[in-house]
Amino acid sequence: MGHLAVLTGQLFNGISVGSILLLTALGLALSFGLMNVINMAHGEMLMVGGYVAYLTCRFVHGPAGFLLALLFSFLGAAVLGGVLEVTVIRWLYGRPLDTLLATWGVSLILQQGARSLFGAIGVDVVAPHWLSGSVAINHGVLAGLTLPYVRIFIILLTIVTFALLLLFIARTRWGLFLRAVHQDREMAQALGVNTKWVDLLVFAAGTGVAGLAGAALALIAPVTPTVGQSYVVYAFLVVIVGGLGSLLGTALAALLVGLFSSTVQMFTGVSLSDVFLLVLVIVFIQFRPRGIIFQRSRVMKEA
Amino acid sequence: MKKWLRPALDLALLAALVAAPLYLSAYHLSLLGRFLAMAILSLGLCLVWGWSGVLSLGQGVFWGLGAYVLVMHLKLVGLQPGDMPDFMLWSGLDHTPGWWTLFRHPAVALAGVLIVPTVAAAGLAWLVFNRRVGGIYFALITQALALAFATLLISEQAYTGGFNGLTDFTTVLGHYIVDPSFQRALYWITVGALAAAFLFCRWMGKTNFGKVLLAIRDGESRIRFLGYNPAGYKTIAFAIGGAFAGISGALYVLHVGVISPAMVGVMPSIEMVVAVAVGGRSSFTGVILGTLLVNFGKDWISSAMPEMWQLSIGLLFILVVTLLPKGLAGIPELGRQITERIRRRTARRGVEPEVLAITQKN
Amino acid sequence: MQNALLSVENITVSFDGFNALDGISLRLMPTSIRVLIGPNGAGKSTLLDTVIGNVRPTKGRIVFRGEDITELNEYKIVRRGICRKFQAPGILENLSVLDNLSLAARPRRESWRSFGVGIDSSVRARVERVLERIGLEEKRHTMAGQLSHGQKQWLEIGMVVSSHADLLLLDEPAAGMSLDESAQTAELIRSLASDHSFLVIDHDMTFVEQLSAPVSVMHMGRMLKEGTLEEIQRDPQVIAVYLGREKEEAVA
Amino acid sequence: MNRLLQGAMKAAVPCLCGLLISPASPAQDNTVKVGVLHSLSGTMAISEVTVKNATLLAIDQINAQGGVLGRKIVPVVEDGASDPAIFSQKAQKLIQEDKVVTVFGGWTSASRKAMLPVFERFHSLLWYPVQFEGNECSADIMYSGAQPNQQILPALDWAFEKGKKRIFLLGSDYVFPRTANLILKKHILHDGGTVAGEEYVPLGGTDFSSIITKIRVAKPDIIFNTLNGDSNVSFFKQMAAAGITESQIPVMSFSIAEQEAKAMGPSLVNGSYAAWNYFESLNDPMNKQFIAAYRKKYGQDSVIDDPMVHGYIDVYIWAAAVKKAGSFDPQSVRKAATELGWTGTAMGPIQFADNQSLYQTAYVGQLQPDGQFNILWKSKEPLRPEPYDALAFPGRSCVIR
Repeated sequence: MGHLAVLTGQLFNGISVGSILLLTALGLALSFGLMNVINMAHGEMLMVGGYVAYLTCRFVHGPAGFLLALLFSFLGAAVLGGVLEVTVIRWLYGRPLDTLLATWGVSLILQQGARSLFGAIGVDVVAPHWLSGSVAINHGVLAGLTLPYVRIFIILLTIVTFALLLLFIARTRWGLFLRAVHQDREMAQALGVNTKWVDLLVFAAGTGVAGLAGAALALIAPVTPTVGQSYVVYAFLVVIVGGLGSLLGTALAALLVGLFSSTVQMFTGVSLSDVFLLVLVIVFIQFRPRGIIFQRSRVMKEA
Repeated sequence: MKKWLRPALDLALLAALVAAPLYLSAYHLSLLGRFLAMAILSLGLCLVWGWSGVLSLGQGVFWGLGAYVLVMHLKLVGLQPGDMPDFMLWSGLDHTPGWWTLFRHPAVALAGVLIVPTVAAAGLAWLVFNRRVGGIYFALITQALALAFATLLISEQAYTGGFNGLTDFTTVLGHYIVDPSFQRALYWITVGALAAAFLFCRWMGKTNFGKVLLAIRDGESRIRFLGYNPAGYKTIAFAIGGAFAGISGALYVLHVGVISPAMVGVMPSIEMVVAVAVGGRSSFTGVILGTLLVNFGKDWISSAMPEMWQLSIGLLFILVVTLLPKGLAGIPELGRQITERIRRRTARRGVEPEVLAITQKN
Repeated sequence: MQNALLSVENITVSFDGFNALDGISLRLMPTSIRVLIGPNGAGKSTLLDTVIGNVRPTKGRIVFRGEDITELNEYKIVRRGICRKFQAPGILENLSVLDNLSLAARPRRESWRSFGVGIDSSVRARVERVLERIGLEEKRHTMAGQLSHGQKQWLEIGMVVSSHADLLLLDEPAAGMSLDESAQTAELIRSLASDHSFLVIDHDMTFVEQLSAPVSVMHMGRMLKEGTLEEIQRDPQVIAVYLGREKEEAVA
Repeated sequence: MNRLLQGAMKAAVPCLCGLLISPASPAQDNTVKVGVLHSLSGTMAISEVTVKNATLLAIDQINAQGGVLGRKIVPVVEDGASDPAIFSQKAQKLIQEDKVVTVFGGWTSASRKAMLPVFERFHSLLWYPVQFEGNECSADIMYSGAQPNQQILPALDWAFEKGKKRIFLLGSDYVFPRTANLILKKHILHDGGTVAGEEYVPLGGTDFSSIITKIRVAKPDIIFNTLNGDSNVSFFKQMAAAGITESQIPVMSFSIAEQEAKAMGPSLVNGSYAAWNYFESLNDPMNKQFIAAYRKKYGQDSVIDDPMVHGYIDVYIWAAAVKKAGSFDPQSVRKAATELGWTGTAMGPIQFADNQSLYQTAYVGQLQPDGQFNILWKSKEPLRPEPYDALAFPGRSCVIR
């Protein structure tokens, strides 16, 4: 396997890891970035997405099964997010630290619920046959490089979801309401925007995207009660580094982190590269507390 | 609150702790001892979160630093000269590293337990608070730090014992950890340390420093316009929190006999926060009681209904944060609100006709 | 010429291109009162924010007692003797009236020097004097949060006054006050003018009249006119700006 | 009034802890208590619940035959909650509060290390059912789980016999993998093989993209996989996605038994190898009996694996040792256990050596589509346990008085 093939392989890995990070963080960019709700149960929404995908794949066989699973995991997690918003989060607006602790409680309950329903042992989501296998380049300068279909699919899914979200925010009425509430909740209310509905729908959309991500990740990772824990800390850091309220910033941050970890891992072990990454992010926040891309405006509340 | 009631309660709590060896079995006494050690950390967290409004999700890091420094000393003391801790042997080291042997001397170790966590906490706080990083970011940063610390401890197995942690230390300052007289002495030391920490906090509450902390919690920008630099105050408060956590870790590890990365990661750090939240974030007595309640609850529930523990701590979190932001101290207030609502509803049904009549007349 | 206590030199502050302050200058003599008036959005509050260091100017300098304080942090500026009152009462709700005043009056505000318990004697005398002046003696131990709106404003003025500050920036001190309350406030400010300087923003003309101090009119981030209240009220440009008739040539 | 209520609340709690002391019920004359301490919650519950079940099955069977020394065995089950500190806390409770005569349990090395000081403090006896990294020699623990020379080294012998000499070491980043690989590297070089690479992933890690690139570059003959729990799922899924099949690069796993294979979906790990001291597919009458009894009690679809059978036979050996010693005292029981001689069990003939580790036969099996192992290779006779590897840790040995 030529040197160039290894390099391109690692570049692809970096983009793939970046896309996974972005997919897990997109829902958070909505709920945390734009609505300032700290949802520590975000990881568990991914888990729910995984379990819903598992259930759909059991009942619906054939190639369409997985696409249906993606849809159902989005809807399932969105409904769960809506219920969570109405029961817990709605009473804690304006108290970010308390929301953080309350949603951490929710994450523990969801984990235990999954363990009681599906057992401590994880469940298996089998990739549909049109996704298993890989593109193998076996001649020319990139000989030996293989690009798994699954990772390509996840990258494409991330790009599509990202584009849809951008369109939703930039072009639709609800996107306008969302931006208004994000900039100045009182002013938006004064202009007749029903902020209660905006909070509910946008939060549900955020958890829905997390469910979708959970289903996609079930292709290359386990679906167990505690899988959410391995994503939630990194998802938050990606949103912070990207800059609150900026989807583009989140995407950039996810890509940078993906490339960083795949390059560093060529030289050090995975554990050390994780430690370097965490420390680097903590130092980065000191010098750009607002993140890579942030709006300059007087009214921005200090996060 | 009648003047004498609060001190009377504190004395009652102290009396209950002093009398504990009489009415508690050996097992439950050692449990109480380790939970009292945790209460010292809770007092520190109460100062940091309840008083200055800074939520730290990474107290496990400073708690772990205190514990690891002490246990490094205990491992070295337990060795015959020239020998090496067992885990270093089978991790491929050929000699004990210099920065380990530094802690062989008891005085250095004790100083380490006090200084290392404090300096680490002060360093992080000064770096972060000077850049005016907001409360939410700080909470998430400390959580990331807890994850990084645990991952580092696990991966640098040759120096830290890795995932197994450090254990199997037998003597402290010449006394055998095993014999009951040491256990009893350890209990008294823990109660003494907790009392000292409690009095320190009480004193802090009366100083101008304490008042400024409260002001920072309720409106950091206002205090800045009175000429106070919140960063300095928050850094000192966080350093005190770090010191308390280090002491708590060292005492806890003497009770338990083992320190491992699983005890310092993200999850334990959040459980430390829930103990303070239950106790009523800014009340020192409440925080101690909250810690005892949560930890004894954990021990009792996890043996009676293993499945239920995670469910109950999750529910506890939600209920305390939404209904009882003041924790235990908030229960009477919550009671009053509920009775108020009931009274108002019954009153309206009874009085309504006359009131309407009067208002329509004039 | 006696040098100024505060001199604002050609200050410009812009937010994403909009110039809230546009090369404004102002000189304030020690122990004097200056009132800033002008329509909403003229940049009055922004000027106070810039002096106290809450907002960084893009151009220009602020000199206080001969020292350039443009780049200093708020708490460093406050320690040099400037104090500011906001429109919304900036009092510490969870502390008693006495605590509010003592924290404002303490000279040593560094964290490592605040471990004393209670109020040291020098500060106590100063606090007692201010308490008596703002008429809140019997309320000394009640929580600041439980005071009435007017009392909160007075407490804040008391805090500003007791804070060793020579220059006091008051942002609509009489807002929400009854007629005689604002008269008492004006009387308090006049009585303190012997050893303090004031920069006061307000819209209430009767209150400005009671202060009987020189007035500066700001418009679109620039200084339009300065003089006594009578001169200002007769000046055609000022009338135009307020009543908005000949807008263009007034600004030329 | 409300202040009084608040005061009462604060005073009530201290005596609440007093209420918690469950007075230890005086042991009736005809029963004896034993502790069963495993993680029933947390990440390790996945593997430990079934071992607890096997231990309880053995206790029921022995009680059915009249118990031991005329006493019925009463198991006291506690949850270690996958947290070492809780394992040590619950071990202390079992010994001090419940006055158990011995304890069956533990899983991760961290939990065993945490319990070690407690057992040495109260001189009770722990029966540890899981393979581990060795390098430990305590008089108060019966190590029934495989030592490195009884699991990973036989696998190496099998690999060398098959001519697979370029070996890539991949493991989760904790004590067992790191120590096992340290021993393996010494033996690989000693026997003329080559170490094609050594990589570790943090516990619960899910990204293997860079590691798969390194594997592809190193082109090893075989991968020795000491990954743990969930990470195995990610690894095999991402290997399959990258188009690396079993035939190209075979994988020898040390933490995948029938339980894990069933959970991960047998098709995912089909064709991969594993080395244990027991496979459910062992055709031995006692094994058939044990499997039938387990399935009758816990459901027909349950699968049996190595740690479960160890949890099962530990109770039988304890009972035999008690009968031989004629008392429940842990010190005499542990001496008697090492003098029982060969005993036929579901996993073949075994006996405890003088270093309180278990002689046991090593097997290598290949996973079939149905999640069972096809046994390909067997060590000539039950291997003597070596807590300290001669090559990696020369000059150290475990002698227990």
